[in-house]
Amino acid sequence: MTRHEAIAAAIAPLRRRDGSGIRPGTTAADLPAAVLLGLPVLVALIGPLVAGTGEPPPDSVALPSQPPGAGHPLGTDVLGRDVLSLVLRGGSSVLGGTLAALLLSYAIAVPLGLLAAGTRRPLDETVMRALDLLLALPGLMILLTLAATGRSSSGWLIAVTAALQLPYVARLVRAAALAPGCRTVVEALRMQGRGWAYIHLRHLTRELAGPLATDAGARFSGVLYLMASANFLGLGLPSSSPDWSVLIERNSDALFTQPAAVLVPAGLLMSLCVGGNLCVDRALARRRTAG
Amino acid sequence: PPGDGGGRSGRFRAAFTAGGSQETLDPHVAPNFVDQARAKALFDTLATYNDDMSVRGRLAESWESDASGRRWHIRLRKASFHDGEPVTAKDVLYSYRRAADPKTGSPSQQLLSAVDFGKSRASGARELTLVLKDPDFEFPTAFAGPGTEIVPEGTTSFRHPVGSGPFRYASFKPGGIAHFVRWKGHWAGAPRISDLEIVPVNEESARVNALLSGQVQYAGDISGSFIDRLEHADAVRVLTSRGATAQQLLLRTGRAPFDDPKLVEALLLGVDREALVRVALAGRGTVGNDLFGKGLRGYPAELPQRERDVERARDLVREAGAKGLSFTLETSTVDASWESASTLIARQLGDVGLHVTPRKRASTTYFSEIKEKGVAALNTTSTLPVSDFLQQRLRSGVARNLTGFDSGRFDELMDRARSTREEKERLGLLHRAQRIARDESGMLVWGFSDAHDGVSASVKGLRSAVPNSHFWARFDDVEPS
Amino acid sequence: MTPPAPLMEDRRMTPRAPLMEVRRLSAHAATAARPLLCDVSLTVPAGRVTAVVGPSGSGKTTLGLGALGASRPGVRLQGEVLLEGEDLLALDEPRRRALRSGTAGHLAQHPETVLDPLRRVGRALRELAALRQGAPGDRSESVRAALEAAGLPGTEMRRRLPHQLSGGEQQRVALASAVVTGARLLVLDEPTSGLDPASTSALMARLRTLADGGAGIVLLSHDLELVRELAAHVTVLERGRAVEEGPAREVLGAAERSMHPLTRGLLAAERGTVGMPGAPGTRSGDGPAAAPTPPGPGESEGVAATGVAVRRRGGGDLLTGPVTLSFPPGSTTALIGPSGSGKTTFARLLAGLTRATGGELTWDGVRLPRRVEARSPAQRRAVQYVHQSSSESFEPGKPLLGQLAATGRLLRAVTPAAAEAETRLTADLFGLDEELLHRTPGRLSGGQLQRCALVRALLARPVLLVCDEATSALDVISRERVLGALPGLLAPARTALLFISHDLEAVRRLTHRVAVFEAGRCVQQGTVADLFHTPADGAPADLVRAAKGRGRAGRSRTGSAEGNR
Amino acid sequence: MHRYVARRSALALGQCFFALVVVFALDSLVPGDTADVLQGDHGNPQQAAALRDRLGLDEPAWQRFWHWLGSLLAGDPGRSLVTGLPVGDEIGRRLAVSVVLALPALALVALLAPALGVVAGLREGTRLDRALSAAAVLLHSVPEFVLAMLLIASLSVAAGLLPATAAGLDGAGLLAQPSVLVLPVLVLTARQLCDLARQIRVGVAEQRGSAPAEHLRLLGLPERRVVLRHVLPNALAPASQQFARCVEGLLGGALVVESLFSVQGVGTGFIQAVQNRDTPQVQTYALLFAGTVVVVNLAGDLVSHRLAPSKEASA
Ligand SMILES: Nc1ncnc2c1ncn2[C@@H]1O[C@H](COP(=O)(O)OP(=O)(O)OP(=O)(O)O)[C@@H](O)[C@H]1O
Ligand SMILES: Nc1ncnc2c1ncn2[C@@H]1O[C@H](COP(=O)(O)OP(=O)(O)OP(=O)(O)O)[C@@H](O)[C@H]1O
Ligand SMILES: [Mg+2]
Ligand SMILES: [Mg+2]
Repeated sequence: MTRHEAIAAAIAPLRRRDGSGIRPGTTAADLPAAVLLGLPVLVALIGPLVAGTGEPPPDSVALPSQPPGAGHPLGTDVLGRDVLSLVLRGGSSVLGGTLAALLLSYAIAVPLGLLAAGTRRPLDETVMRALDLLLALPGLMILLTLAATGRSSSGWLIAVTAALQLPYVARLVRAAALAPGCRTVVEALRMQGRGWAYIHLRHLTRELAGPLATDAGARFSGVLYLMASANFLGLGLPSSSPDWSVLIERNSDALFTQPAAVLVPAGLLMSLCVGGNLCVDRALARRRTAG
Repeated sequence: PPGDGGGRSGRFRAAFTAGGSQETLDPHVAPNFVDQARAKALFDTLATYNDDMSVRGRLAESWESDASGRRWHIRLRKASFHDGEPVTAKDVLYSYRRAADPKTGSPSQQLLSAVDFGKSRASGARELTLVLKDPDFEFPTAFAGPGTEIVPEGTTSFRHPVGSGPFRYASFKPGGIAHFVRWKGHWAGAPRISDLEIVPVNEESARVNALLSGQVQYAGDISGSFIDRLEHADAVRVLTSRGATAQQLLLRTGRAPFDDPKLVEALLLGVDREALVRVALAGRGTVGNDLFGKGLRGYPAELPQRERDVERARDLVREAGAKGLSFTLETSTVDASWESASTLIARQLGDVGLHVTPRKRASTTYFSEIKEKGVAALNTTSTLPVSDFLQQRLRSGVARNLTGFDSGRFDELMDRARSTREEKERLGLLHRAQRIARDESGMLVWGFSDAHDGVSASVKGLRSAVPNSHFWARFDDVEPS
Repeated sequence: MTPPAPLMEDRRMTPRAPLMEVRRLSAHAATAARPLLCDVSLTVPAGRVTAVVGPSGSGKTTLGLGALGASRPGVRLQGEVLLEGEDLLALDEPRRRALRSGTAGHLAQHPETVLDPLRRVGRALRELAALRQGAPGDRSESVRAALEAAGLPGTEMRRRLPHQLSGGEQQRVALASAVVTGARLLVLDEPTSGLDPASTSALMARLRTLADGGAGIVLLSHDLELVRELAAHVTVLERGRAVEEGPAREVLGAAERSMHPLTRGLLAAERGTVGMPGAPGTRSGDGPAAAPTPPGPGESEGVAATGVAVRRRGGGDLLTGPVTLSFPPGSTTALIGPSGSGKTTFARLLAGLTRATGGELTWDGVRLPRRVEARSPAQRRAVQYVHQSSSESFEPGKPLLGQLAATGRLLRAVTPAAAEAETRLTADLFGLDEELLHRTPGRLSGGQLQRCALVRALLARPVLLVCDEATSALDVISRERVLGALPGLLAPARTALLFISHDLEAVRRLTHRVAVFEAGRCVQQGTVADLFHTPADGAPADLVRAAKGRGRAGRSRTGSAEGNR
Repeated sequence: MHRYVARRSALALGQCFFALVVVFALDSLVPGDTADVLQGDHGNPQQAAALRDRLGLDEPAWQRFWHWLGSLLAGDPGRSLVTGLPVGDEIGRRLAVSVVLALPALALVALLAPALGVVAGLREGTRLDRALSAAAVLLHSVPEFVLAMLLIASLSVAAGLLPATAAGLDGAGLLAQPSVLVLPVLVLTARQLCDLARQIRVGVAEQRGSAPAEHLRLLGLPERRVVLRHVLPNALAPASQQFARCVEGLLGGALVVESLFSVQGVGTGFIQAVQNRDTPQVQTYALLFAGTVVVVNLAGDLVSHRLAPSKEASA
């Protein structure tokens, strides 16, 4: 009915006053964001090639938490390992693990949220209330139970971390998809015989790109540190792993005596988050002006 | 405001970890440091431990045994409780009986259960005789054990506890601050500070920050990297007691694969104790020689240090047919150094052809879990008298023998030692028993870690001491500045 | 009326000072080869209606926005726009807005998109009223007056959210929001496109009163009747150029007297004698559509609705019904009725977009699922619906050709190439250049998009085609083309047509049978001729009267226009 | 509406019950029990047996659960296995602390997030927006402990301006000494604030160019009013859900902050209860969290229901 058209107005392709909008296309303003994003990714990808992936021999172990000095440009960590080589080797697992957990949660939560935002009220209630249940369970409890019952592989950790994100993402998707879900264009596509997958996954996810991308940017660091602290409970990666987030957690007590062991990996992760988010912002803004 | 309540007002605040505490002022249920510190302030014991864990009198003026080592005669000094009543022999009997009752849950229950209370008598207001079930010339160590504090006869509630210690109860909320005030009538003289507050602060970094910012004057139990930070701070002093905690690797000798003595020996030779001390303890500790109680009375200091021998260890592994054997090493966050220790041990044993995977268990239930599960586990023991330790941890069949060590020769030597009156001879027997344990018990003591407490630089009167010993948390000696 | 009395006097005293003047305004889009507007000038004196007419896509909307110093994204303006002597284009945005504030009002071509979906009508209007009126009492009064001026009397509307309004009601609420500020300059883009004849006449009268009260009105419309009735001056636009201008009665007086072929074309189209050469499928003559041949043996019975009704969730009825209507193959049915009578609701119900709460839909006697998601591709193909706000029914950012051709591919399994060829052909019948089809929806005018939506639905070769106000955004020439081409396009598949419209002329020409809705009920059903000769009491009678009234007004236009000035 | 609320409330009870069952099941999957915890590395089998007997741990698990549930329905959540004190008192004390901490944080988030989100969203793409966004993301991605430690080291330890911890203070104590709250509230706010502000920012950026906004501008409404009356409400509708997340996050998830500042709140309380295997406490906390989540979500749903038009007009 007409309400669909009216709601459409709220989310309608967004018009911008002439001249006030930013210019589309790549500009110099993109550069810092790209550098911030690129640096950690580069370290993660190329680092292992430079540093080699093997563990250093045990007799090369130095005193723990030593400040930068000869032989150790970034000092040593609490296990007496060279921070530089750890940092070079520890990027891929953190990126891989976090991305895997994020992707998994989005892969499940987005369709669930869209399903809930669909026209079937009972389905909506069932999905959302079931996810609420997940929300009501203390995540820590689940992690502890996993650790205590020996299900401590990375796979489990990724699965549980992803599961813990589900309700949040699904709610966001549902809320954002509710209004566009009854847009005139969606109705027109339905009538045109477009399938569920096309309408939801292509059209609506495009509509949802803004809130979702923003959410993913923020969620990235949340998942990162959740997984790191789970590592600490004995889940997922061993605490001796060079993984950046594990390094941060592991060396947290030495923040003041050997700051490099915390701040270098944390800096790389922060640079990744900031760079990633800024790039997302730019991309969204560009899409808006172009649309 | 920060720094408020420093020594000037005579108030002293001490921060301790309190996680898992039962939050009661019952001194007989005192498993944690914070409980012990509170008990030490409110109550007295018959005796305390010197730094080497020898016993010295406190409420007990003197004690002696008959020739059999079964009957112990004790004389109390003149002292009174906070309510003015004198401390009597009856109070001692009541307290000991209570602590010996398994329902109470005292850490010294085992020690005191040696007493036959049916036969023990008070022979005067300040004299009593304890009759033991078996002869034991090392029994006086029980007088200083934690959880043996003397409470007035008939005490069942500790809501407003009455003790004979240097401080009186003022207020306490479970989980909150325990506030005690100086008791002028203490037999050793009144404490110099007027108020003592014991503050629970679980997170180590919070304790350090509270100390650095002057919110507290004392922060107990500080480990690892925070020491470095405190050592560089001007306003703070670190009290370090050397070698306070024995760091062990326990191997289940009763279970495969460690039922093969060759493999046990291979491990003893395969571990690099020095590297462990250097890295896992950050050099803050001393190398262990697979025996408990370095530097304590009864420790066989003359034994040569065991060194790493990778070649020999590898051969032994091969002989035991265990090349490439993998097993898990139980570990936890109970001790700050275990994380690194387990990683390092795994790597060191990798060199001798064993594949070790550390497996982390929940800290609170760790000890009960390793009783049942696993073949190799890390463990710590804080300072105790050597004979108590041997008696409680290594005799065959005792509850806390976690390695399954079962040696008739060892048990016999221990029995002979306990019933030997002559101290030198007794210690000689203990030495012999320990030699056996060192090779066969499956307990690999790789090091002794230092214990650290932080105090404000302005605080005088506190010295470093191992937990359980007399001078540890002795806040009645603190001088107001 | 809205403008306060003293102002009225002011304006009356200086009738010659133009309220607004557009001088040599050009508009360029980076993506378009030729300018959207080229050196167009326009003078809007106070107290007069100045009209701009022209075929769909000629630049009316662009000019209307430009007259307020605004433009759509991607469009640059050049020239001068003087509002009360100040050049809007030379000012920065806040100053421009300050100047417009309380002075200018705008009615967008697609009013449904400009209403804030979260705010109730009354509150939204009150806020705009505050631009002029300080005291809360005065604001309420302005809101009341504005709603009344827009033809929505009573307080009931104020509590509604925009999505609870019908298309025509939205149109009128948007109009109210344009006049509630007490604006002296009104730019009205197709103000009558969603209105029934009765409302149109009422609106005409009210606009006249507004103009008399001193307001300057820019009327962008394809409704020549309306323009003749109201405007003193008219500009004819073609492809962004002003091809003719002058007093309305002269320019739009008689085809013979007009200077420019376009104007002549417009006038001819209005009279139904199309002179557009080479437009295939055009059908002249103004007689009513022929009765459909009854379904032959073995032929399908088509789609039918039996006793359908729609109840609102919170209670209350949208479609009081129950409505029973059947659409045999080849039949043409018109659905008319005053704005808000439930036409769109019924149409959406057929399409499965609004769920019926009672009754049944059948196709060839087989039940049709109530929700479009539950329908099979064949069932979806069977009933096609063209939205009332068809311009919103396209995916932004994707070229139209692909979007339109998808229907053929998806519903009839035609190869992509064939589907595109078919699309081009049909589009061409409706006067849409192939070049337009390669653009994205944001770059087309309202009328162009409306025709695209119709093309898309037709490509399905449906059993029943439901057109909700499918010609409302079209100028007379385009409308003529569409009306002419439609029967030919429906014939091959013997598609039944349900034509919802306020344009009784189109209804008469296109359809054979008519159903009249009033307040959610079907109050009369019968042939078009029956309706015109013996309308039932109530809505049917009103409609017929209004239509005839307008016709008369049109015929005596010269006199009335002169009488006004 | 009333029917909806009634139905959701009934569902909420079911959800809480389900959460309790799952938490209990998880709890019983974990090896060891309170007796093990209390004994630590000392104690012996006799003591353990005596303790289990006293705590009633020798009863089968499900029986304990039903007993607990029964007494809960009678209004008594039981006694802590570890301290022997009434669970209600203990959790109530900690809840008071958490609320004292969470309310100012919530207020800050509620005020600052829209402000920052609007400022950045309206100036999307400008240097100011980029700076604000970068700062927000940076704050969000700094590990909380690093932020807290740096703040403490600079503001408390070095400058002596603010207390470093809230050691030993209960709810009333915190209120009496508000300076203690400053740092924990700051750290707590930082993360949630960034989350919410960024969501509002996209909303605003999308809405400020929407057709209704443009229409209001054409009618000459000043930008301030366009933003306040149109852009903000439309951008906030989705953010109301995010705000609900915030409340949960502040009440339960403030773990790191609570332990770093030694705040005796429900976050650390819950962890301790779980670690101590203190079943009655764990269950009561689970009920508290589940209840909070359910209520906050219900509130969030009702608010967005009010703010945004309903999904379907017809049934
Ligand atoms: N969600 C809703 N809530 C309340 N009333 C509604 C809702 N949707 C539509 N209406 C009302 O239902 C009636 C029928 O609307 P409908 O759109 O079917 O009218 P219409 O005949 O198509 O009118 P128009 O010619 O103006 O398009 C109108 O009065 C409208 O205000
Ligand atoms: N961004 C753009 N890029 C290219 N062409 C555009 C753009 N915007 C509009 N146009 C074209 O400009 C022309 C004028 O559009 P406008 O909307 O002003 O027409 P109109 O006269 O209002 O038509 P209608 O009566 O159909 O509403 C149309 O042909 C349209 O396709
Ligand atoms: Mg137009
Ligand atoms: Mg309609």
